[in-house]
Amino acid sequence: MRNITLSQAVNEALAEEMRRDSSVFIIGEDVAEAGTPFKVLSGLVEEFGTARVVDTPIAEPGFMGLAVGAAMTGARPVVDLMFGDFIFLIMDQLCNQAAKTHYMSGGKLNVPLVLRTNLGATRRSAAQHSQSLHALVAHIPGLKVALPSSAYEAKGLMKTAIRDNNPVVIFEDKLMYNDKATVPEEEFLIPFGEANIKREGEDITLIATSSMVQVCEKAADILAAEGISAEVIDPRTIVPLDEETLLRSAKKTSRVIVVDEGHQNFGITGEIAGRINEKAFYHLDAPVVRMGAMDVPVPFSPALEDITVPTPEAVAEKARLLMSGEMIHAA
Amino acid sequence: MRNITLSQAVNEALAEEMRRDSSVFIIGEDVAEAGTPFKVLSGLVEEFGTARVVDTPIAEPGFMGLAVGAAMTGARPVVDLMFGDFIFLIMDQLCNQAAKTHYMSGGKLNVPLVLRTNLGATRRSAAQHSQSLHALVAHIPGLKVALPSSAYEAKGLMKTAIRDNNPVVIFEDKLMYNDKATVPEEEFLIPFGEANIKREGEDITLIATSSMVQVCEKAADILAAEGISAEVIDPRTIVPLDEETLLRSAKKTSRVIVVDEGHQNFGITGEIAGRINEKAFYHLDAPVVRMGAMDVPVPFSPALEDITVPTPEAVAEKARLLMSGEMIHAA
Amino acid sequence: MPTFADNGDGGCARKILLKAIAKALHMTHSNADDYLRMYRQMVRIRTFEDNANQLYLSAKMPGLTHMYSGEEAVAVGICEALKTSDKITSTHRGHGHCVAKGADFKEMFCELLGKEEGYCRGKGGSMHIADQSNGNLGANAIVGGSMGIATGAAFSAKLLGKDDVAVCFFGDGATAQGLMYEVMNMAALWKLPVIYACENNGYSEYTRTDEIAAGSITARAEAFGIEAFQVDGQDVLAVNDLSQKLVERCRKGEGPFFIELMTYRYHGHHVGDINREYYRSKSEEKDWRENRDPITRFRAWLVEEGIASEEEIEAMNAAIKADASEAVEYALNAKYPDASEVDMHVFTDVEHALA
Amino acid sequence: MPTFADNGDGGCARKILLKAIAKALHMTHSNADDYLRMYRQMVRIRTFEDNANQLYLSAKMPGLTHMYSGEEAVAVGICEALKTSDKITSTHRGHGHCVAKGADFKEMFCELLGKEEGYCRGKGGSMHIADQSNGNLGANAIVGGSMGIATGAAFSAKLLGKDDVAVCFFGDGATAQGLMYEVMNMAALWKLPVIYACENNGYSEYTRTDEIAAGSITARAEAFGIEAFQVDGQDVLAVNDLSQKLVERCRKGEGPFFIELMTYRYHGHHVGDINREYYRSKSEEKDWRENRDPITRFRAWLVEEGIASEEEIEAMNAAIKADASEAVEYALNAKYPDASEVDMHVFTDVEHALA
Ligand SMILES: Cc1ncc(C[n+]2csc(CCOP(=O)(O)OP(=O)(O)O)c2C)c(N)n1
Ligand SMILES: Cc1ncc(C[n+]2csc(CCOP(=O)(O)OP(=O)(O)O)c2C)c(N)n1
Ligand SMILES: [Mg+2]
Ligand SMILES: [Mg+2]
Repeated sequence: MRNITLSQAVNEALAEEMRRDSSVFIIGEDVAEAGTPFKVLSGLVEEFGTARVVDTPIAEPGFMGLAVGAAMTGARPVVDLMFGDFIFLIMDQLCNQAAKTHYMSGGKLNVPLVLRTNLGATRRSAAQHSQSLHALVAHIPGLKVALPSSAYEAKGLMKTAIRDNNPVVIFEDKLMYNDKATVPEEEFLIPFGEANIKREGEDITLIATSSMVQVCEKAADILAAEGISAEVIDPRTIVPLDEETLLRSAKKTSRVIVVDEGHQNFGITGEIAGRINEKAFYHLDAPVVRMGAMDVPVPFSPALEDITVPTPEAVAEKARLLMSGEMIHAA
Repeated sequence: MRNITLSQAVNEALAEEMRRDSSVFIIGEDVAEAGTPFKVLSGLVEEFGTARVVDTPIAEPGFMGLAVGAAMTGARPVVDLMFGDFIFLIMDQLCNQAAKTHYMSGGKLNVPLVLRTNLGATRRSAAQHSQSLHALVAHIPGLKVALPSSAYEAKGLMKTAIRDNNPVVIFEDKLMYNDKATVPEEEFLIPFGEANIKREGEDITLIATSSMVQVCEKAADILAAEGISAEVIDPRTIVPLDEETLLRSAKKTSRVIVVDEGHQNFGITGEIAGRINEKAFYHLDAPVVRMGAMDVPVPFSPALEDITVPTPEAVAEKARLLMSGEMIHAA
Repeated sequence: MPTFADNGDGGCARKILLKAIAKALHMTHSNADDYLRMYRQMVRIRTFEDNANQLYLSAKMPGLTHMYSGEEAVAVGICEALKTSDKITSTHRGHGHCVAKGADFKEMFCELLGKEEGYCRGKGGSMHIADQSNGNLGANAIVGGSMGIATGAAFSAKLLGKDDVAVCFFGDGATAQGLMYEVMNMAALWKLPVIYACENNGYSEYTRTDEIAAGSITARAEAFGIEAFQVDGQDVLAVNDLSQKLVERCRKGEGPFFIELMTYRYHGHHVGDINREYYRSKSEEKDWRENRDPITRFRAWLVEEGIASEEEIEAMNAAIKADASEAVEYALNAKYPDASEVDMHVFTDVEHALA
Repeated sequence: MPTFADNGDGGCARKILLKAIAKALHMTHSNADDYLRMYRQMVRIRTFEDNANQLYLSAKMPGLTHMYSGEEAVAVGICEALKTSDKITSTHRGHGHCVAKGADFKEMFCELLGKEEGYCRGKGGSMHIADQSNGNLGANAIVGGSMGIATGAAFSAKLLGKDDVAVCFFGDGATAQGLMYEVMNMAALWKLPVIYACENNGYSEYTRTDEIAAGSITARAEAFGIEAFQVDGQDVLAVNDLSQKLVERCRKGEGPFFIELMTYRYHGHHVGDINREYYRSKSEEKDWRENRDPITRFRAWLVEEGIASEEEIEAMNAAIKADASEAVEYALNAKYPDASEVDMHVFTDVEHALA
């Protein structure tokens, strides 16, 4: 086993799948020679050529639409969307076209397409380059949504996504590109819809997505030092969602916090909390607590930006409150 | 007092506000002579002329962007988006620009803009003309979101929206345009963030938005006949959300169903259920139950379409279950 | 810009032109069967639409639909230049493209009525009818929504080394959508085998084209370095002749191309658009129907050229009518999809998405 | 298409041209102060950028930023033709537009450093800097994202009976965004007082313009019936002269217009883009810096024409440098916004959105 960065993991997944299947191609802005601004794709154009690593004009709706058509006719595009915030530009092609084609055609047309993009604030990139917009996509039937939380997941989920015959959206955490994790040399895939219990615990469940998995692991460390045993679960894909594993943990610990970097209002945490409340209600000692990003556009100033995202300390603090029963009085 | 249709109510609201403030204008496709395909705007171009009731080319991103700029420079656009499904086309201008401008400029630039569009299935219009996409918009900080449930609300909320200095999105139920309700002759506004208790009840709370308000009123009738007293609450705006009224009712009845026509997954019902669970947990006798539209693209065939949307019978059935305590065993 | 437009002199110069074209065609394309098939396909479209309209008027069809009547020469002229494996993308006004690309009446009517045997098992309906077996990637209810899809079909043909061509049908109104310029730019840069076919019927919904389109539509394509043509969309031979040439050139890697086809829709924007004098006059409609009908014209030419007799044509028309009635009858009696289908086909690999 | 491009003969014909333009300008625009102001503004931009780059290199500035150095004649030539109440929209490479439209160093540096006294109270930063008091509606981090906004500013001027003009700045890369064609169509149909100013610096990020733009950029505007011009963006007088004429014509209702300004960015795409030889050569960069610098050229002309002496110019430069250093110093010591500001300005009417 070796440690590689999330960037390298994505690169390897793409290279392996492109070697395996000549219908796979990458399309997006500055993906070829430049290897994207984050340099995630470096080297791919050298191996696969410009016919399969395709630099586009700055026309997100256009190349997304093109990818949908290519996917419908035998190719397997991996669309590179430079920042997750640009997803607003391609919503029509993604949600009105890609997501619905298989259904509207009564199962006759497929759209085997991967949209890779990113999420995550605290990079001092301000309101239009810092959003975590996975909730929008998860709301639309017909799209699968993966949120890798380390290099290991980034590789395994990407490979699964490329082989999936449905449109899949993968949000990588742009702050994690240089983070290393252990990733097997030999080939592996991570099936969709299987949550990963990152850390077992007895007293409280922390359900965390993407960037928030690290945050919750740190929170669990803090709590462990205080004698509170936290279980950390990463759903890995939110569509499909491994409800079973989440419910099992909720029933075991009877206390749950859901932590996600998307805006809290009308986001991921509401859905997950809603399901757990509904289906594990009588096992819960306290309400499911939700922690999303603050419901404000992401501010540029570091003094403000840092307080918009849940931190290990903030999660630990909420956990303590839940354990102490103070939530009861608040409610 | 007189009864007018929802269509007439919207028309009156626009006419009154356009008379009151010459910076208000309407922009969209076939809004002038045609008065929109739903004929909601008939007569306005005759009174206000084509400079203020502006027919556009079929270019939703373009006229939405134009409206944002007009709003930033002294005008008050009411953007007419023919079908709510087309909101995917304008997400960038709505969510990256309109929603964030005030914040990103540190409060210096305003975007007093109204986006009027619609929601609602069962019109046999299939997957790209039937969606209820208000959850997407509600997730984005900086946007207010109104969901009128009758002609009365349609008028009062529209007038408030036009006078608001923030971007406001109003989703009308396209199946309700010909439904009549009592609407005062004299001027009135409905403040944002004030839920309306449509019907008082003691045993169970039905929180319903837009089209689902009528559905829940009918469900309440069914339940009343069986001796179950249901309270029906219409939040009217989901951003801002009148949490207080919802929580008060939840605490009173101790049983809640949230009913909304958007897709259930990652939609409105999760947020509302999440908040009630979190803040009224110890008052609830059963988990908050969520009923959204089925998580499938809207099918064309009437045989399929009708079963994708909550009906009075389905709501009543869930309510019975909740009352009988069977949810307990299910959980 | 080469112009194949009708000069509107009422027929004389036109006939001479048609003959010249016909002669030219006879050389490469000597079989009268091709002409008869084109005629037949145009009549099939018209007949399909007449039946669909009747289904609407008699309240037997759910929802609304958009009639292609009047524009038949466009779909047929182009699709007759294509192979089955060539791809098309279609529009909200899509029945004509669907028929022209080879679809059957039965599955089409079933789809319009939301029945299980429809091309899309009733899930798509008129606005989403697709027929992937004949290369029709589907109608689209988002105006301009298929421009990327068609361009992508051309992209994959090139990537995968197929010689398929893609044709993107869209209306004059759709030229206002920015997506068109984005994908034309890419198609031009990468020399993709795609033909952008703009059906300029003079209106987008209730608005005249000149009120919503500044400048010149063909010049917009030319500005991206794309060769653009304007052609009389009521003249099936002119359309077909041009299409054959461009399709061939596409296969040789000389694409993309742009065609503006001047045409007219006889009905309202959709079947419910009855009182439309506020946006266009009855006399204008009458003029197009009486003096520029693509079927009437082509029929006269077929007879004049001795390719078919009046009797043969009447027999063909009658057979098509009978076919259509039978298909309508079949569709009316066909069954709706079972309720359990509602959550099928959300994903390819999940039988029931909500199970 | 009228062409004002540099013919690249190294100066001789150019000098004659400049003199002719200058003569023409002297007639309408007799005051040397205008020239000096233009010079001053160009130097202010360059100086601002040098300081911003330094702040980045010394890790004192949060995030990344995009330098305008090399393109000064574009922003200054255009903005000097505008009134304060005229509007501009700017880009990710927006410091130049902001300075040219009248902004102060102090508030700008404070914004770049995320301080409370910044133009946007630190909430926007470099990519969203706006200065509504001078008609700058803001930089935009969505490439092409401001095209609707500028067009809308022109629309509201017309609607509200103001004679303001709007200028939309954008890069060559942004011409790939469909939004541009959508709003140009509307601007042309409705004769809006807007000028689309395409800063063609030859690259979008790490890609050459000819690899991402098919055909002709000006022809694209012309296809919508919009008069389009190409001008040497390194020649502030040529830019200003053309801009003055077009702004006047806009005020008379003769807009919209399109200008393609041929220019160059000296730095990388952003401050972090250091090793860029894989996409452009050092010699190309050197050539532009040494032979086409807008400030060097204009300075030589000012001296040659006797409008300013070398000493006066050096004094001006030094004063600007001192100003900038002072502003940087001020900004470095200024305070960050209080944490309580984080949920302010989400809505106009709610003090704290999350209270
Ligand atoms: C994105 C989008 N905007 C608006 C509509 C509503 N609409 C349906 S058809 C149509 C007019 C289309 O005109 P054109 O492209 O000329 O096609 P035609 O109907 O004339 O065949 C409009 C505005 C839509 N379906 N999609
Ligand atoms: C919609 C969108 N796509 C991509 C980007 C990333 N990006 C930022 S600047 C840029 C290049 C812009 O090129 P151009 O318009 O020529 O402006 P220049 O940087 O040359 O001034 C790109 C691709 C973005 N910010 N927004
Ligand atoms: Mg049309
Ligand atoms: Mg550039």
